[in-house]
Amino acid sequence: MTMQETTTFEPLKGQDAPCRVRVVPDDGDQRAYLQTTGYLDPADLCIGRAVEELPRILSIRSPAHHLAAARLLDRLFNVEPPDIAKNMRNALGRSLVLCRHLRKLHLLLLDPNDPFPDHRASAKPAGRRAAVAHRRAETVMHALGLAQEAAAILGGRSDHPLTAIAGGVSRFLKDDYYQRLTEIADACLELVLKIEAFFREDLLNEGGPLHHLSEMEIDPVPTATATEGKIVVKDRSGKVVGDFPPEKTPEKISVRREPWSYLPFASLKNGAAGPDTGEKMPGVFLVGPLARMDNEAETETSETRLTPSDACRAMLADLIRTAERMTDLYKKENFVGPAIRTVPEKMGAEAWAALEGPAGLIVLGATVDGKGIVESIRVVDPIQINNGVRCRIAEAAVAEGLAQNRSHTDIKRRLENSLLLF
Amino acid sequence: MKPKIAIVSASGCRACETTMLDIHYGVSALNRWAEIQFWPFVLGSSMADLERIDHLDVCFFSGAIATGSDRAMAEMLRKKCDRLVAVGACAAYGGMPGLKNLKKPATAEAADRGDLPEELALPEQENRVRALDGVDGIDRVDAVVPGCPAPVNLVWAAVSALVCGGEADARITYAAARLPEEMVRPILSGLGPPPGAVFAGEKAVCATCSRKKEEKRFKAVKRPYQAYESTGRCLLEQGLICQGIATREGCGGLCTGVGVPCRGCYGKPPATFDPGAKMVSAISSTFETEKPAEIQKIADDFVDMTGCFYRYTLPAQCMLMKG
Amino acid sequence: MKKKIGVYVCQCGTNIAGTVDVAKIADEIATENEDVAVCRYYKYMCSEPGQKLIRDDIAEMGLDCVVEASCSPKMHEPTFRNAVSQAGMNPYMFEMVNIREHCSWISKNPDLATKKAKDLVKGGISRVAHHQPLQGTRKPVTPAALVVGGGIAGITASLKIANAGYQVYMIEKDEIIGGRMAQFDKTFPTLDCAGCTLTPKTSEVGRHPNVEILTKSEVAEVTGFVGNFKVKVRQKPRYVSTEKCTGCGDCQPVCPIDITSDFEVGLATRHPISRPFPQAIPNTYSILRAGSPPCQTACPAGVNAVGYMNLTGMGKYDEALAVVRERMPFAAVCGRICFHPCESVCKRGLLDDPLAICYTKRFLGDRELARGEFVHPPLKEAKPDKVAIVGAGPAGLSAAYYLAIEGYPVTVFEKLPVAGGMLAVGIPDYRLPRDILNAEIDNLKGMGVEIRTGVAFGTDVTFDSLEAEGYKSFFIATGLHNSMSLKIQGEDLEGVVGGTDLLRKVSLDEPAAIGKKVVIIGGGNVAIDCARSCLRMGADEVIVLYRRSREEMPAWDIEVDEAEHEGVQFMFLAAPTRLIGDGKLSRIEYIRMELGEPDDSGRRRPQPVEGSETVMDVDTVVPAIGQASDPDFITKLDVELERWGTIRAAEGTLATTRPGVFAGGDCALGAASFVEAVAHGRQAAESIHHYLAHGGLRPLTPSETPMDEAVTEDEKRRAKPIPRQEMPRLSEAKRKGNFDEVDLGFTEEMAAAEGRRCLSCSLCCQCGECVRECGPQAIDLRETERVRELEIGAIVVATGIDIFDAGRYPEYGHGRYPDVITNLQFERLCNASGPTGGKVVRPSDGKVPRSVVFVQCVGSRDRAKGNEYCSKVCCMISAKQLSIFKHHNPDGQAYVFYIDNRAGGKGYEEFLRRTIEEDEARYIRGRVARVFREGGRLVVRGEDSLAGMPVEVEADMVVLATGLTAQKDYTAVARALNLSTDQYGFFIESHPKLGPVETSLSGIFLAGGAQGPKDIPESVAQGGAAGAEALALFSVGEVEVEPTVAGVDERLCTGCRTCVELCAYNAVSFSEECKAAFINEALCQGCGTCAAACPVAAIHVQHYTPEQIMAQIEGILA
Amino acid sequence: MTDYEPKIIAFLCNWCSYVAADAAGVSRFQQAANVRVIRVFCSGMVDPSYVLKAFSSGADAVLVAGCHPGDCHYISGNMKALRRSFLLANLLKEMGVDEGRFRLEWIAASESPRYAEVINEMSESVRQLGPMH
Repeated sequence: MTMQETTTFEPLKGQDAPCRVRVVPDDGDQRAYLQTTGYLDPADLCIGRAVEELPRILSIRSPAHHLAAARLLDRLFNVEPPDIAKNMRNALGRSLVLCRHLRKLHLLLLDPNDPFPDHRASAKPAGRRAAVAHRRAETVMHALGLAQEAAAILGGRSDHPLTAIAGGVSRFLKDDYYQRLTEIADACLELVLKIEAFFREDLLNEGGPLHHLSEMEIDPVPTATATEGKIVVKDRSGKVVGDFPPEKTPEKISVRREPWSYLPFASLKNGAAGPDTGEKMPGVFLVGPLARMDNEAETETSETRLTPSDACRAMLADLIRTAERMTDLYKKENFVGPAIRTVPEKMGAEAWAALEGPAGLIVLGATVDGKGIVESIRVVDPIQINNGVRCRIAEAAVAEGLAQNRSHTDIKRRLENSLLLF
Repeated sequence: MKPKIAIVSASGCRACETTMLDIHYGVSALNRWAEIQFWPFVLGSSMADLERIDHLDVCFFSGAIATGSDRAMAEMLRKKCDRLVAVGACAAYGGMPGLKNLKKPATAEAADRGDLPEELALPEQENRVRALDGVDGIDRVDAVVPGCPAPVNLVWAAVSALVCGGEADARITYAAARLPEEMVRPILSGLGPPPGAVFAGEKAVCATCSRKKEEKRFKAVKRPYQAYESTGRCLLEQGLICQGIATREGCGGLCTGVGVPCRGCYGKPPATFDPGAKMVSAISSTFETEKPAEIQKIADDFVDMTGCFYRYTLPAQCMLMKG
Repeated sequence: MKKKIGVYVCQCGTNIAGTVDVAKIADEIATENEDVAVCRYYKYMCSEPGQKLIRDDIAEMGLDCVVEASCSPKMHEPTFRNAVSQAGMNPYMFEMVNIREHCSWISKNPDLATKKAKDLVKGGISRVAHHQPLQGTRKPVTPAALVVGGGIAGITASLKIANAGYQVYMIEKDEIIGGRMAQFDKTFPTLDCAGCTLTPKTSEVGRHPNVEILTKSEVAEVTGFVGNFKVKVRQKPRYVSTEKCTGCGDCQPVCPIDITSDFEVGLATRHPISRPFPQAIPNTYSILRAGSPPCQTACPAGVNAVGYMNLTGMGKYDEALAVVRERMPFAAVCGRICFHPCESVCKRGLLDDPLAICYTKRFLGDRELARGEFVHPPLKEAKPDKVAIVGAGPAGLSAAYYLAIEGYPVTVFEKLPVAGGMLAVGIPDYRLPRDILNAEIDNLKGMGVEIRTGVAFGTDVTFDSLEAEGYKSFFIATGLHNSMSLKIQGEDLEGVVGGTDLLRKVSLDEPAAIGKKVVIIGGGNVAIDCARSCLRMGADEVIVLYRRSREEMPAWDIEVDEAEHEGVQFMFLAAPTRLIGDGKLSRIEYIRMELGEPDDSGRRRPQPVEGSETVMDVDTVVPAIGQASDPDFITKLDVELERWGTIRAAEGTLATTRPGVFAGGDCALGAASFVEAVAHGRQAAESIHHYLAHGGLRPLTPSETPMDEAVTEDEKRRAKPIPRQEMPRLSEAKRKGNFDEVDLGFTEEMAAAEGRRCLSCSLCCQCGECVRECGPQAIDLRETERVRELEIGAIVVATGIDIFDAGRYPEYGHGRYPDVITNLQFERLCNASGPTGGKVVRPSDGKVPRSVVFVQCVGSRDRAKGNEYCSKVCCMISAKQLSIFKHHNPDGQAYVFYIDNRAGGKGYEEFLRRTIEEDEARYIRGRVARVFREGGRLVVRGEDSLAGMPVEVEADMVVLATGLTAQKDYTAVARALNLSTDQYGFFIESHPKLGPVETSLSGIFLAGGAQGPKDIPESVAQGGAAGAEALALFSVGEVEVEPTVAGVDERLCTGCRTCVELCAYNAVSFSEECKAAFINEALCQGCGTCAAACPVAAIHVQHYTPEQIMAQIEGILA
Repeated sequence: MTDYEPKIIAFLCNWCSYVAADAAGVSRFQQAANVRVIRVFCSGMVDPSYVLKAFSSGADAVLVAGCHPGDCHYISGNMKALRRSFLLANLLKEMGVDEGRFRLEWIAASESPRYAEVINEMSESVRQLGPMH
């Protein structure tokens, strides 16, 4: 692949928003731009709507936004949902984590040239390696199916959940669901352990097909998570440098747009996470499983480099932790109680809420007029935040690919796999 | 010879496309029935591949037409494939992205290009978000699977009807139970659905909604954040604005079953002209009072009717804002 | 599939072509849309050649549907629908576009009108493409007609229909048929007598076998549709049966009441029972009654006060007492102690003072007692079943009286040694002397009633023992003889005597130890009676303690005043708290009270004032705060009791929960009055009689509807200037120390004077004079209002006209000067059966007028008074009347102030010419400004616009030509029949030219003045036309009902039930089995309200489907 | 703006306002020629969808005319029209349709002068408002 004219890697498989990477000659050097070509601006959808509709409108950005918007409503009407409602929302959140990570892992495992091998029907021997790969994809899909069933029970449906409303949850669960939920939790834990095992031993290790993920690397960036409703920021080395309530978000996080991508970039305002290092895009920070992982420091990651395989390991760790929590949360007594909802009396004018979604930190802020109509909305979520990191990963992948003089499709595959994990 | 299919997503949240993935896993290997020629999300096939393909049998198109590239892809697919299926409310009626049209149609904001090299230019934003069905390049889609997101069973019914030629396994009977009579017979006999068929029921959501209906007497508007009986009586009769009475059924009363009012993601029933007008007509006719002052008070409690009645169908079915 | 459409545009002569370029539209339409097979225009499409064009095109080209652009569909849609159906096309494949009334006639701008017309035609074309062939359903027609109104128009219509052999029901509001024409003397222009032309017709209707006349009735409600109407008719009673009455007229002179006669337009009076004129149909008499008078409605026993007061006024005391005794057996007792609610509502009270109804009743009772007789209706033949009455109080005795008359052997059991109950032991002699009471009780014994005193029910006799003795039914009337306890400390001390016990002891002359200083607790009549009795028993100081203030005292004011005169002291806002004394009462402690919020009974609740206790020496304390029943007796009866311990007795029938046992009076009502107890006695007697004769409970008959309370002008005129008589009373001095009666009673002259003061506001006072006088016994004063339901095929509305109220022109002096009359009054003057027997004389002094001035257009052609139309007939009426006047006194001079002489009928102008030439009437063209009296004669000042100067004419009599207006009650008829009226109240015809007798409702027709002012020939013509319309319906025998009703598409209906609540005809219901709405086609009127509300558009009204209307909108705006 | 002729759709109830319209024509009351009449059997039959259809098909204003309360030939059809008019007016306002473009009037069969006056006054006020879109 030559250096002179621009090359495009388009379309990139498995990305949430439609995006492409354009590599442009920049006086002898190459510059790779990760461009998002289509973007749904939440302001278009939410401004003018009744505020209690936010959970169902924002759920199309990601299922977790549904829970974040419900918490926003609780703040707006300042009501505290009863415990069992909190449990049901947490339970739904857990299953959404599983759904999101397993979907990413499944896309990772898809065989580029034969994504849907049909071993049962075709007579010819598929070869041991293909069969093994298919069985692994099968287990991931099996786990994903179970997680989706749990999300459907708790949230009405797995993709755009419905049940989280102002002050709690919209209805009790039917009796036979409790027993089913406990079954799902146990099965998921068992599957997730199996998945983590074969990822660690067969795929990410030295000879594994996904080993290439550890070859490209970028220098670490500060991270942020939402813990107990506050936003905690850690610097590159993983030390907590500060936390602030969601209301302070506009002062701490700025959102700006670049001409070459419709997707805005969220970045920490200077000084928020250590001195400005003068990179191209200041204040880039990271949310998601990686951000959550540091504070437990279970797996060994070199804090000097940040590679997609670290992200993959973080995701697997996240899966295991969530599955364990599910086994003790999915019990009947957590979901049975007198009331599933405290009815709000009066309505405030403005509210902010933060939630740690599967993909990372989600911050929502909204102002409302007298009749309960949304006047303005501020959404800061992983899609915007990780945009900066994803641009750097794309540059690293292209640079490494060109350096090792790989073919176009090879670079494209690595690019897709690495972007998938952030 | 297996039919060649394409699965594509324009501007939207891709939930309908992941449903196709779930079908593959849940039902049986998709490529036993079809040869997937063009699926950017999973196969990474590019626009160049699309130009090379000369003929496709079926294309499952989801997402609304909001940017120039969406429109280009839609027009090319229309030319190349026999049957274009709009999957999900975005493709069928414009979906939630269509709410953007409520604002004054902003001229496509020219990104401040500055020194940007020409090849980094982004596809133009359309001045109005349009549904696939009825955009000027494409006169009529051949089939529609409504819903936001399109439910697995109806998507599977569409796939098995259009792709599997009726030999699919027993799952079709489950989906067929929800489809109207005229559609199921040709599907089962392998002819495929009649042109312009909508893979959903013909009645409104109330037909399959599990809640108890007593008498429609509308006393005052109740907002969903206020207290209401989450099981048992019909939500509209409790004063909540539930669009179930004027929305096509197919979901089986999923939202009302869970205790939240329906927001009309399956689009208007077949015989009506405009969902908003029908909601206004049905609810206001059953107002309890006949004194003008009291009627005015009740009517003023209805907030953001355009955003609520046309939430998923503004570009296609809101006759006054369609433009 | 493409439809072949034929488009036809009509020029309608110049009506359309004048402004709309029809040719341009025709060829533009032909070229522009391809599914128009042929597009023609023609001068008169509705003409035969025009329709032939359409029929030929359909035949030759096989058109699917036709669009006709011409006049209003309301005019010619039926014509063109027939044309297309003759050519074999379904009539509903036709669409009519109105380009005349809506385009050509309303605009002066040709191209705008043409543009609009073309748009409407395009709309029609795109609508007709969606039309479906429809077939109406055929329903049978009930061959019976209803004619509302008995005037000349109604009579003609009825005769036309009846002579064709169909049944006719004629409804007339008044007592006779004939309407306005019956009041006329002569009719113009032929001067033949109105009576002679009308009476043959009315008598023909009267005896026509197919016509049933319902007088004094009005339409209450009409349901159903053409050919299948259900009509509810409310008929007020005539009181005189039309079969028996021979019309002899003996009853009229004896009737004591005189009221102004509407028929004579206020010039003469009539008796409530009367017949307007000899040839009236129905030829029998009828009684006019305004309803139950206020006094009779207020009286619990329903005594006919108006009746017996008028009889007393005539000096017929025996008949008066008979009327009283119908509802009140003990006149003398009632006259003394009743609380007379009748006097507080008496209408005379609104003028000066109410009648002394109570005292007059006492006079009647005393007069009979003085003669020692006891007149009662003859006892009916004896009946075997014995009846036991427990308690000889007013309720028991009145039940005994009425049962005795029915012929039942009655035995009254009384625990006390004396009969009379509270009358004997509760009311002291100074109010009700013992001898009067005993006399009335002895009268009962005279009727065979056995009264056993000293027999306690429950101990000496019981239900079982009496049943064994053959008693079949029981009446419990034990009253309330125990006094309520104060529930305070020291109530059992010696010297504390219950209120009722004290009065009983006094009445039975038992020793009642009354000290020097007595304190009575309570504010009711019992407390006052105790106070006044103690004074008479030698107490020096009697103090009445009452916890509220004077206004709230339940006792009657006259009683409280008398007590004050006799020296009783009152201590208000005070209540006893403790009675102090060891064994014997010595002191009483009471506390000050203050009035707080009103309790649910409306009286302000007293609260004690802290620390205001005061103590007072006292010898005797008499608690009289309420009466209670004897607890152990009541519980042993094992009948269900009310909360306060009174017996539960059903409303009206007084039946208790034990079959055959009835209860009434205080023991069922709680502490109530004497007259209520008597009323209960009578009701119990009727129930027992019905129970013994038929078993079970008697049906309750509805009471007569009360009349309204406002005083009318007529009543004011009838009020004779007699002041209310004062009751003579014993002076205070003579009252001391004895129980002689205080009120001394009315003399005969005073009673008669009171009798003559009655206004007889209910018109007929049911005094019974006419009943006694009537030979064939045709009069039944008990008749009540009835509602009849009729099955009707066609309805003719001929309710006629009313006369403009000349009082709205005060400047003309009608009502102020007696000689200013309206032309209808003049007509009565000339009429032989009128008030003056046909002599035209001045109403003021009866002299023959020399000069008469006619004033035209009074209440017509006058926008200021709201009647802009011309009443058509008054010019000719005045001309006719002035010629009659000239016949009566040839040397008289007639003047007519007119604006334009309207003489449009046949022979009218010639007649008018003759009045001017032969009768030398001076016609002055101009309006009259004022009519005033000057020097004994009336002066009419007006202007003579031809001479251009004002003119004054002296006149002996002024006749105002008042215009014709709609009936005053037109809204009631319009609402009952669902007809629309114009702003004056005349009913709107379906089309002024083509459908003067039809209305927009098929099956309902108009005739005569109801549709607008007109003269007799026109009314008769319209009557005939309406009759013909009805006959057309009956001869066809069935009627095609429009198919434009609603239908539900089960495939789409979701069962959300939005439509079920909306239908005013509840034609929509939700059927559980097929889970969808169901519309009952017979009930559905096709209004489309449910179709518009259906959220899934599953309901369509045939021929008005959403698809069609949407297409029409699109077509118009394309 | 002078040659702008607004297009007004009028739904007239067959028993009252249509009769008034005919009577206005018969008595030659001069009226603006902008109003296109559609005859319906009752003002209760006018579905708000027809009003929206009229506006979306190019009408500049819509008039619904029915009988006075209490005079409705179908007892309470006009009351339903009254109930719908308030909510429909709010919906139209939200969609940017100016206030005066949708009107509900009671016109009795006998009030033909009032019918002409309503038509003229409405045409004039819509002419001021200008074209719909």
